[in-house]
Amino acid sequence: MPDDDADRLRGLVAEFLRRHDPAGGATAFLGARFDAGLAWVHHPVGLGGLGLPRRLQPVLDEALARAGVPDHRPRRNSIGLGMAAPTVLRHGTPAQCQRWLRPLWTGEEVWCQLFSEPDAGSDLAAVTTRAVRDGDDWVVDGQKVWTSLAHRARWGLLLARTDPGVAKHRGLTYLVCDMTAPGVLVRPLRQLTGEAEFNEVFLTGVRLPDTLRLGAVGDGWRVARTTLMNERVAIGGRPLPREGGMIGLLARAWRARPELRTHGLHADLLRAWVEAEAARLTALRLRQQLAAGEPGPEGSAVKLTFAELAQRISALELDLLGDEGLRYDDWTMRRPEEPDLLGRTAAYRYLRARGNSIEGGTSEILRTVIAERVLGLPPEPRVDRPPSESGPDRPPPGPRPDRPPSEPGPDRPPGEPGADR
Amino acid sequence: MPDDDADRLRGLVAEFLRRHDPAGGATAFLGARFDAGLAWVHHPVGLGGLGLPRRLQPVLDEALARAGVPDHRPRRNSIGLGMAAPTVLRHGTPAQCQRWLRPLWTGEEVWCQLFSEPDAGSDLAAVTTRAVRDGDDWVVDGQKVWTSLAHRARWGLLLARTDPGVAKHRGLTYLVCDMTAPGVLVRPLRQLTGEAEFNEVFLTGVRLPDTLRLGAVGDGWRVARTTLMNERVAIGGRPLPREGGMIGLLARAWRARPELRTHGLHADLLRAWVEAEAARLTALRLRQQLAAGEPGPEGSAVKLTFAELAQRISALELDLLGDEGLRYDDWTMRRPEEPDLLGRTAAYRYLRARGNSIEGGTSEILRTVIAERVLGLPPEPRVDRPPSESGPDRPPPGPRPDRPPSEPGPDRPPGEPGADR
Amino acid sequence: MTDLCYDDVEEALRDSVRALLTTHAPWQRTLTRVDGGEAYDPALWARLVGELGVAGLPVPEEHGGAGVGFREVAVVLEELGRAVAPVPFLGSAVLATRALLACGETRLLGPLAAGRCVATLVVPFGTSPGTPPDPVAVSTGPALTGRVAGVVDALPADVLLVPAGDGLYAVDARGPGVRRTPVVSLDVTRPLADVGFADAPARRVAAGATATGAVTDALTAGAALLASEQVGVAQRCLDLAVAHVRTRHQFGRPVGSFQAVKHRLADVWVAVSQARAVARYAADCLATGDPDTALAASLAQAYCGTVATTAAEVCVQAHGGLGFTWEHPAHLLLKRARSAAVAFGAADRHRAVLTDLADLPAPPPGAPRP
Amino acid sequence: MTDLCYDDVEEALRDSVRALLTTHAPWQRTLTRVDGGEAYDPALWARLVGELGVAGLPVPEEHGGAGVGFREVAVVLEELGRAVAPVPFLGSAVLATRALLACGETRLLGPLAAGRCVATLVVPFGTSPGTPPDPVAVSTGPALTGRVAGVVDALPADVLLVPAGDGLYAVDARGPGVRRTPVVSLDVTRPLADVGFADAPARRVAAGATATGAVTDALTAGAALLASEQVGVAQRCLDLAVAHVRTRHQFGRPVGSFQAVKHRLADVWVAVSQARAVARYAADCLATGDPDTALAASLAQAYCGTVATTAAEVCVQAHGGLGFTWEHPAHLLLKRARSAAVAFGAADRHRAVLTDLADLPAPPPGAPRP
Repeated sequence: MPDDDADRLRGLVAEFLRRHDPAGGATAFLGARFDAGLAWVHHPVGLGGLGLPRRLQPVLDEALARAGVPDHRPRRNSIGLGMAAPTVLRHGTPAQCQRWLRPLWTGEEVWCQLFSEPDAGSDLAAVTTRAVRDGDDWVVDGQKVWTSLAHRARWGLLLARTDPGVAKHRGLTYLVCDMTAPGVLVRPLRQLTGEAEFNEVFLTGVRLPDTLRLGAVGDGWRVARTTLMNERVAIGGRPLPREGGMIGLLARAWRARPELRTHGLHADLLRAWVEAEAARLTALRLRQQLAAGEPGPEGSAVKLTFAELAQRISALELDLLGDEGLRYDDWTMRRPEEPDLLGRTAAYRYLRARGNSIEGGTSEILRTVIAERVLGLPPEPRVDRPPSESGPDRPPPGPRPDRPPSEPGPDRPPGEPGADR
Repeated sequence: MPDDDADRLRGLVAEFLRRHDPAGGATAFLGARFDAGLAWVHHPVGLGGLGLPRRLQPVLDEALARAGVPDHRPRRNSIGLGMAAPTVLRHGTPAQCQRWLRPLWTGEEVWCQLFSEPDAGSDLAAVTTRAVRDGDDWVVDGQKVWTSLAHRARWGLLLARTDPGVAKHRGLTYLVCDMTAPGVLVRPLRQLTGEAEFNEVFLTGVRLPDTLRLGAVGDGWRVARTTLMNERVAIGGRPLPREGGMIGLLARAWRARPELRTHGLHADLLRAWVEAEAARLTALRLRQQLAAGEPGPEGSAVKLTFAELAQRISALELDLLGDEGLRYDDWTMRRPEEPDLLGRTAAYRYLRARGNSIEGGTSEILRTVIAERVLGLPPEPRVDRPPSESGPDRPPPGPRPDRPPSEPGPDRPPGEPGADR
Repeated sequence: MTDLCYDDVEEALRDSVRALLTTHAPWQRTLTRVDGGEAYDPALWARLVGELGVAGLPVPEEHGGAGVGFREVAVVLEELGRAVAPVPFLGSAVLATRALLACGETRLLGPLAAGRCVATLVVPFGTSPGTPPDPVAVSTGPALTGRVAGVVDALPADVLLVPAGDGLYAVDARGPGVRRTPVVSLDVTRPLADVGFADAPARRVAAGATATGAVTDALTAGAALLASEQVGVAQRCLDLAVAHVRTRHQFGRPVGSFQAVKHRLADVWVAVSQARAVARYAADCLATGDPDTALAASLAQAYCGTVATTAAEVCVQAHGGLGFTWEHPAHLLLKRARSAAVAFGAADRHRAVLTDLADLPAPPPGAPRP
Repeated sequence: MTDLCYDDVEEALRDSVRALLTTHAPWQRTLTRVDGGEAYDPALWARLVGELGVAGLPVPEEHGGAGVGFREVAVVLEELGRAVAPVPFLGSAVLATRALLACGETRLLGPLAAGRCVATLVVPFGTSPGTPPDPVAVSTGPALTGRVAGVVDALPADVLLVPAGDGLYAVDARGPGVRRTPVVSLDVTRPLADVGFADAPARRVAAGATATGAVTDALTAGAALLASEQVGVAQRCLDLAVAHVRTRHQFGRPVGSFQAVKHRLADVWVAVSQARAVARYAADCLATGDPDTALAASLAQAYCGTVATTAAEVCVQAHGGLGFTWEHPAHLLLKRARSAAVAFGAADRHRAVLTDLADLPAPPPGAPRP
């Protein structure tokens, strides 16, 4: 990027690093970065940024990395950084941005996502958690599921129904839930891996002041789209070096264990390696294309491919290990700090990867998103409009919702972005 | 089958063979078999059968085969034997059975199938070819496509609309079209293989006496189901020895050409061989299960697998041949007697196999048939009912049509049964 | 001709086993045992053996069994797989019984058939028929020393059948010098164990070619019959998925009315149908001593393990988040399927066996194609 | 850093090529030529070379070319693939040009860049970069004798570049002792030819390592850049299928509203997106002389050929019976895709190359796993 902005940015980083020592504590250092506008370059001044074009973020990241600044470890607050920040920035009031972005960035306040419900999985717009206006407050009652980090979160991105009388996508409002408020009950939800990475969240008469509303009343679906688009891009969208993801684990196991190799597995390995490298280049190309813009539906493809590859490659590693792969490390119910998609044993990774095609939008949902929003194929006939919808009250045609109405298939826990490192 | 009927049948065959020499001409010999009731054992006496249970057919076939009687070569009149005969037997009047079954069996009269139309492919019940009653005749106007053997056929199985005022499945009538009648125009339809195996058939003011009607007026869809069920079972349903189908060609090429082998192709070959053997055993098991009954929706699975394997195995043979596979034998427009799915070159077989997942019901249609009629999954919302359907005129719930209303996907040329030999 | 269907006796046996398992081995109960750290259910085993005599099916009547053969054993395995029942049927009624039958050692057959004794074959679970490893040494006594990792059904076994030296040995599982260590296993309903021998007293039940043949026969039977268990697992996965998507609604419709779901399940049905034909063929070959048995067993393990695994994976996916939880049976089936896919040699290994058995030769060495 | 996108110049070039092909090479016209037995279209080639200078893109300006490099050549190939245009671009502007550039033989480059001359490399179309065969013998004169089967773009060639003996030779395609026999080819829009030499006069343009290197470079460029043609074919197949299913109605709905169709096409879109990234990487590596070029070329041929073939197969299927007819362009694309999948070595061969290039070693010989 041989332009003036980039040079100026590099200069700012150099000056910043002269005055701030990363060894002085992660929170303090991150806070200083925020205050210097060196968090998200495209954010406005005062909100962690410098008002520069989005495409300059890699320049910043690179300059910091070259100086040996430790990785931000976004996985410490993955939902905050990956989903809450862009949503707050785009839809929040100045006061809300002021209040939330800095502690979110520093990791002092962890965020979670309160979207999915037992009966609203893929069909996210069917949420039934109610928020009823009472003076300056909203009183919230309902149940959410698949909420990772809820047990550590200060704030939750909450999608709630405020008007049950209108079409389902139109009666929703987006609130930020104070996870410390009375009436918020968090219970661990155990997965087939043995651990409890997610939670169920029960909301009983939870009072949230209207100042915690993000966007207009009844406009919750539009706000949620921002969250979801960013969620999908966050998953698998990080640029990796060759063999940087799960394929690297398999390739290293293959090289280390000649006695386990067979010609049949070799054929599978070569295919998987090619697919993984193709996916890596595709994510890189998408990033180059999107350097200047916001995530679009194309991000769904990256997430779709990531899930398929993670499942296939982890299964192949089990094939390679044979008898050894029949061993697990630990079935006791753990509460992991963060999901570790590349950690533990091959058997763990295989099991954990089963969730990749469910969380953050099932692969079925994502294929429909691609077919309808990228290829422009027609939606399926709708049967879930309330009667009022077919009358004159019907909403005007406009941009299709992010979860297209014609969606199929299994539910989704939105879960962790869980990016491949 | 150590029972009395089987013994009696073997005795009849032995006696028949003492009196009839297969070398005396195929037509005469086949006629004699029909007259002796040794065509289809379960047909009534006088109609080519002995009124015996259907499960005894293999006993007959085996006894004849053991005596060296040449194969009946059903491919000479594949639609007649595979589809017309069971339809006529089940829905025809005694006079119709008397008139049609014998020359059909001997091959003296070839049959074809006039179902598909340019705008009624997968959605077969949408046929618009009209048949209007005029005295004792029907006057037929319309266009049919994908009609194999039309240029050689004496009779055609015709699905026509006789009542455009009622729901689409209900306004159809099944007629037998005299292919020699004035107004029947047959034109070759060329395929991507270069040959013209199929035809377009234009019907212009074709007069068919009402005696050619099969089943009641308005009951055409039910009659067509019999034809379609038998079509799918005919495709790929013949019991084969190991390596009897396309896999045998590939395996023999593999054995003959060690210089073309690679480890990667070996892995593909082993997988394909396993799949083909599994499919063979499955068809055999289905046959054992159905020995006593009529074809059901399970036959769709055999046809689905057959198509997938034919496509995969023929592609793999091209992979094996490399440079040699880039050669074709002949692009000139031929009119083959019968499709030869296992003939000509590997490139021809690869191209011809592309049709296997389209003709006789697309693979998409067949998956829906399995999902709805075998697994009992719910249909999709219907949008193609005429307004009258939603009123009290709506038909009562009953057995679902063979082409379920919720069908997806690409069109189908019904085409040849084209069984794997 | 090969009979690939089920006859009336087999259907009646299936009904009995399923009824017993429905009552006494619902998945919730199995999951509770797993959570309690004691997956194997001796009471369930006692009922299966006592009430239905499943352990004696392939044992000749003169040795206290039913003498009906391996087709029926296969039917029992289908039902045990369907229920992911935590009982040592595979190790005792298949592996050990087949080994003892093959080497003509009848002393143990009676107790095995009667359920008074549980036995298993001490090899790693992933051992394929052609290549039994032998990490156990024999000293005079005779006594055994060595260690075998990942043995199926060793935890509830009373007798261990150990291929060692040039023989097959019977060892008291609770005797001196024997140490069984539970493995934290991927398959939670059939946990493996590492078995160590330190100068453990043993009795030789076969020697030389008889012993080798018995071990091969046992592993071939394991491979051939495990396919039926895999069919049972796969069918259960399909049934669970179908039941779920028929009732679960999203977007105002049953999830099962969406084509993507429908077609995926249709594909699973096709695959399970094929696996069933393949498994029946293997069982029938084994039962009749068909010369095609080795090929049929390898075909079965080249095909059925993948089908069961795929069916279990689709089952999880069709349930969405629910299928990803601990409190739903899908994971028990998935873990059983994935583990069984490695047992007696993975699909890849059995495809390689077909290189010879089906005459599909590998590339000649050192001749890469341009 | 590698640039995987298209810059403005490349987009402008694409627009020009597409506009020309839309006007002068609609598929109906191409099909008519195929039916007439003369697929290659010299008038179209003259326009592409004359109006857009496509043949001179990678040729340095001092030799009469545009000197812009191989990224632009890749863009042209995308468009030619999209149109299944019957012109000798691959043989002449890629293989022959790259070979001549590599061996520093500049005499022919000018005529090639100007389109006054068409050339190709005389090897079987399926030859992969690592292993050029050499069935042609050299005698003094020099003169060539031998036969090479299935050569691409030999029919419209003026000059044949022939690897023979220890050199690379130029032969007048219409000269004495040269016989070109058209092959009835699977790819009807780019038919191959068998080329025979009987003491045909030749001129040596390179010898020894230079000649070997030039042939390898040419084949590597072919493998790397053919991927872009494959992307063009795949994208066209997807576009045709999408357009069809949006308008074709069955069951009262557009066929493209059914999930089975939708999801299949979504998968193709994902695959084409990936193929595009892979092809751009190969073109960029080639253009910049990146040391990863050999790997990038093998990756491209391990991936993109399958994607184009699948896209063409899905295109036929999505059109139903219509896609199976001669009078629809789908088959032209299918035949091009299937044939190109073998060109410069099939996917299997390029995966095998990655064994070394990506350090994914094969099993040690003679050590079958238990």
